[in-house]
Amino acid sequence: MPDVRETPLLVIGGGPGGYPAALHAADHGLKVTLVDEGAKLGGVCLNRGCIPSKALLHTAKIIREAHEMAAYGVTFGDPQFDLAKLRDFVQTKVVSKLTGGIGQLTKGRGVDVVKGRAVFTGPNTVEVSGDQPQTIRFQNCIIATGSLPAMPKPWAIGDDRVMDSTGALLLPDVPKKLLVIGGGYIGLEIGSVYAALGSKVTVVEALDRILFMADKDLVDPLERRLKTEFEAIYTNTKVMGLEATKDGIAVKLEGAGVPASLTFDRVLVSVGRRPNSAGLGLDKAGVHVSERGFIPIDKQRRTNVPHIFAIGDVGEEPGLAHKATAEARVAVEAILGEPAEWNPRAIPAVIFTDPEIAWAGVTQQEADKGNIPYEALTFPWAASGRAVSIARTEGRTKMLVDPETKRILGVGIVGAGAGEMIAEGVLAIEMGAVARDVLESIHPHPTLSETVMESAELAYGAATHVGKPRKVAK
Amino acid sequence: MPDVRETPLLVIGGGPGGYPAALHAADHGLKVTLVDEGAKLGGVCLNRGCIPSKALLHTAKIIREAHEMAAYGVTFGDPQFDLAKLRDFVQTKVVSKLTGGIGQLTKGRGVDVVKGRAVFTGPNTVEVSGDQPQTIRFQNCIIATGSLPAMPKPWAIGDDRVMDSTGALLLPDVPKKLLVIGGGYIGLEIGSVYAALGSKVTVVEALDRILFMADKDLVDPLERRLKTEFEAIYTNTKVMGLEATKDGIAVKLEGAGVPASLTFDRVLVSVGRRPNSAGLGLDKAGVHVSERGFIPIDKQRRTNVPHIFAIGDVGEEPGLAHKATAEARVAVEAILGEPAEWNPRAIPAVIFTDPEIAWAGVTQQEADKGNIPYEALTFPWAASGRAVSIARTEGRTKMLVDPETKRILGVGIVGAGAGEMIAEGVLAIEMGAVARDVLESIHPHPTLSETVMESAELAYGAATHVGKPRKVAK
Amino acid sequence: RGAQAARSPSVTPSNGHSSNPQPPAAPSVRMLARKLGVDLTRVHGSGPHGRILLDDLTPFLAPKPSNGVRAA
Ligand SMILES: Cc1cc2nc3c(=O)[nH]c(=O)nc-3n(C[C@H](O)[C@H](O)[C@H](O)COP(=O)(O)OP(=O)(O)OC[C@H]3O[C@@H](n4cnc5c(N)ncnc54)[C@H](O)[C@@H]3O)c2cc1C
Ligand SMILES: Cc1cc2nc3c(=O)[nH]c(=O)nc-3n(C[C@H](O)[C@H](O)[C@H](O)COP(=O)(O)OP(=O)(O)OC[C@H]3O[C@@H](n4cnc5c(N)ncnc54)[C@H](O)[C@@H]3O)c2cc1C
Repeated sequence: MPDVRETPLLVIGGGPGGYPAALHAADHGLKVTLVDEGAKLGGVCLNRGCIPSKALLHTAKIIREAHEMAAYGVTFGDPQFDLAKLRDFVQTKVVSKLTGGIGQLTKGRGVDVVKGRAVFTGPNTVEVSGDQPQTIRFQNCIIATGSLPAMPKPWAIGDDRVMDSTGALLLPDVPKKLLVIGGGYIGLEIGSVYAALGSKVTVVEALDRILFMADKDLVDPLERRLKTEFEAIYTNTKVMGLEATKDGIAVKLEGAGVPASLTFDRVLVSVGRRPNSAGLGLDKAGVHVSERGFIPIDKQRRTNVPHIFAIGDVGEEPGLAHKATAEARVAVEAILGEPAEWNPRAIPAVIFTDPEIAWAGVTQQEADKGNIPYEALTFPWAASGRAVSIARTEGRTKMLVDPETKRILGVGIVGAGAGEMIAEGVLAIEMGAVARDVLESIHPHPTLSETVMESAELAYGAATHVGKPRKVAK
Repeated sequence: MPDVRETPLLVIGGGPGGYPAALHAADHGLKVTLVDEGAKLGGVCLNRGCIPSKALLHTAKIIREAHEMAAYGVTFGDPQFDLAKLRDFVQTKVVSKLTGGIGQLTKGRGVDVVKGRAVFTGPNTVEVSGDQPQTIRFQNCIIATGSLPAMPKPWAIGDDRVMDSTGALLLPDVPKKLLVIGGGYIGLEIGSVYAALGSKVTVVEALDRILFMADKDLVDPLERRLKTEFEAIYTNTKVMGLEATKDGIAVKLEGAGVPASLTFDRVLVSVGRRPNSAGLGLDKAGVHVSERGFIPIDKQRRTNVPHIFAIGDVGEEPGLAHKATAEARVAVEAILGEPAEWNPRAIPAVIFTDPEIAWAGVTQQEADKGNIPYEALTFPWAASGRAVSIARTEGRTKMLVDPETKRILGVGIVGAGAGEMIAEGVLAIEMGAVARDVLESIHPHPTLSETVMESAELAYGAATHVGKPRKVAK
Repeated sequence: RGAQAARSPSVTPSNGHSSNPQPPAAPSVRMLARKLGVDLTRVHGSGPHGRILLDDLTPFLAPKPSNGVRAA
């Protein structure tokens, strides 16, 4: 007969939403129980998402950079790959090291970690199945069960050459020809890795361009580069069917000027993720779920049941690890009775391709749609000393400011290292900075961060390194 | 007989102080004459400083990274160097491209550029010698003549194997053994380049540690790494003499446990820079000069002669390109009659070694010396998912906050990419941000910028990824 | 988000009061203050932690006769 455990706070899910919630609550003296059904804490992000993908992307970047050094008079032999070693690096030296670290952190903070699957049996109880079956009775609960890769039925043909992101990140081999279905960031990131390792990568996207949520002018430089690294990028194209054959996965395509059928050694399906809310017994707890499976929440991340909260991918979009972690703080503070509120002015998004794309605050297409008045100030990296000296002049830095006050509404960057650079943009937006604040903040020379400063300069007429102001008023 | 030219604003020197001053003034409708004696505009920074050094450091970084990929299962052959091609890349594709760009910018803005050496003949006139000899009569003048490498007399033995930074950046060859005299940033940066190309590099520093102006805890990780890449780093050591021999430059050393004499194929003297104010005729203009050769200036960058200004290395320390450019704006605005004032709260400093070191605002050693109360919050990169996934866990991010208000006083970072990351620190300090402002600004995952956020978290007790708060109160 | 009820249990209290002579104000605010000839050390900041905002300088702008709403 299962144990019964009492806990002031139950957290379901040990990903970047759940484990920081547990740690944060413990730091404030709350007794916390954290349940996760995975073999290792860390959720999707650490085990099969952000972290393994970025370790591999780092490898891919260096492979490309070493290759490009030929233009500088430095030539390396063609790289030799030891896939087993690369896998071991990613899984052991990176993933296990980090998930182990989270184990230590939860232990050090006195969080009770229970391994198993939790299912609600009432508004204050869950039943945990698995190695440590038990009933847990909680006063407050945070649901952080995350999301799962979407795998449309017709493509689930039961052949392991058809992979989702989880499978692809395990690097089973380097297929000669890889098809990536879906031109979102996950598909492009993983596609870049395989391309660097030697696969011929084809991307199929149903919409008229890849990365539709990013401003087109930021996607253009990436797309141009990917077109040289990938075999093909087919937009406005639909996958009509997959079939397993001896020679590979035969794929039927439909799109103008696109071959009707192609065969690939492997296929990565990356067409989105769906919230992980089914089978959780939410009805037993009285927690509402939207048609698409998201759990509706308020500004404190509270569900319709006041003592049950939801954070991370299972709650609201965007499905991003740092959003989940930031929500964790809000939910915990709400539980502690503090006046917490979810109201970020800028949630950064980063696409870790090469070049990277990053943005925060209002995007230009959002401003256009929402009739938000703005000036768009774009600084081309060709005018950056740093970009020239690392031969990466394809980048651009764009700032959206209010035409009257010059308050910074949004920042978008495409270029090497954009993902680190966007932090300044987030801070500027959160602080309510105007362009002059950024332009008078001295940026070190020679760095790419100067492009942020110079884009701010454009708000007042001209930037040092741009002859004619490039400004779009709207 | 030389021409006489009249100009509302004369700028002497076309480096990162002078050319932005000229552009900025022109953008505001001032007629500007810019005199520079160099073959190409851009000053030290573009021609023989920041830019060529960073292009070479980028090369060095990729050479090291490619080598380190072996741990990930990716091996390259040993790199082959084509020095002529590398030189051409740096000098043509980078330096000339950028200096040419400045030529275009000055032209586009209608700045009159005069090639030649300007010497004051009175408070409103200079005499220009060179290809375009002439007298220029000005209403206002900005002196931006920069600085020169210091070459102590006894070491100027007239042998071209003894180089200053200018010579070393021309990459005459890759010496088997290179001695770097001076453990400042220029010596260590250039030393790193030669080490990556295959030289055995020895560094001699008279003080008890390298990079004395940076906090020791930020230098430690770099020093540890350099000790594996360099042949030796001798601190507390004096160079007693250089002698040219057939086998190389014989160097006499004095220091505990240091060989009394060693022979090197080349020697780089990098013991500082001195302001370029001699022979300028400043006495004729009535402009004061300090004993060390700096031109004293006020908050508007005005010399003792009200219509003559000085900016950049010839004025105040620190001698940094971005400081010169920021001063340019102040001086020009002062000339335009605006209430400009030099009052930055954070001038960032970056050392572009690998790892990089960067800081802004108050350093810990400055706070100690000045009895400024602070808490030092240090986040070790071993706890950063990004650092682990790129195998660069030696870094650390440190924030100094006011103990009462948690206002951010300083930020210091050592680690890969610190130079880009510091921009956020500068903005935070300039905006008067408190730690909570940074911690509640959502930083994208997984990036190194998260370490800035987590160091801010430590101000309030604990950070998500650090078990026990590491905090030093003072 | 107003959650600045600073919980800082383990902070060693320091003797000094926050002795920073530079009032917390963004560069844009400092510039406007210079333009208006306002000494920022005498301005009350209405932002979080007493940060001086552009709006805090409104009373120093050329007096607009009709609305005397915003006197500090
Ligand atoms: C390939 C890939 C790359 C990505 N890259 C990035 C990136 O670079 N940056 C970024 O911000 N985001 C990235 N993401 C998205 C990111 O992984 C998610 O946004 C993030 O993991 C969501 O965190 P979470 O805490 O909501 O849930 P998850 O990380 O999904 O974790 C949920 C956890 O809950 C557990 N769980 C679920 N149900 C139960 C139950 N009933 N009982 C017990 N345990 C349960 C699961 O086992 C899992 O461990 C990436 C995703 C993928 C797939
Ligand atoms: C190897 C090296 C690396 C460096 N790296 C960095 C770095 O990464 N980041 C950084 O911020 N700083 C760096 N610096 C320092 C940086 O180069 C200087 O701070 C910067 O160049 C100073 O700018 P300036 O405008 O004051 O003068 P300078 O750049 O020195 O330019 C002065 C110009 O004035 C001209 N001139 C002088 N006298 C006369 C005259 N009488 N008549 C006409 N023309 C005259 C000169 O020809 C020259 O072009 C580096 C320096 C060196 C040597």
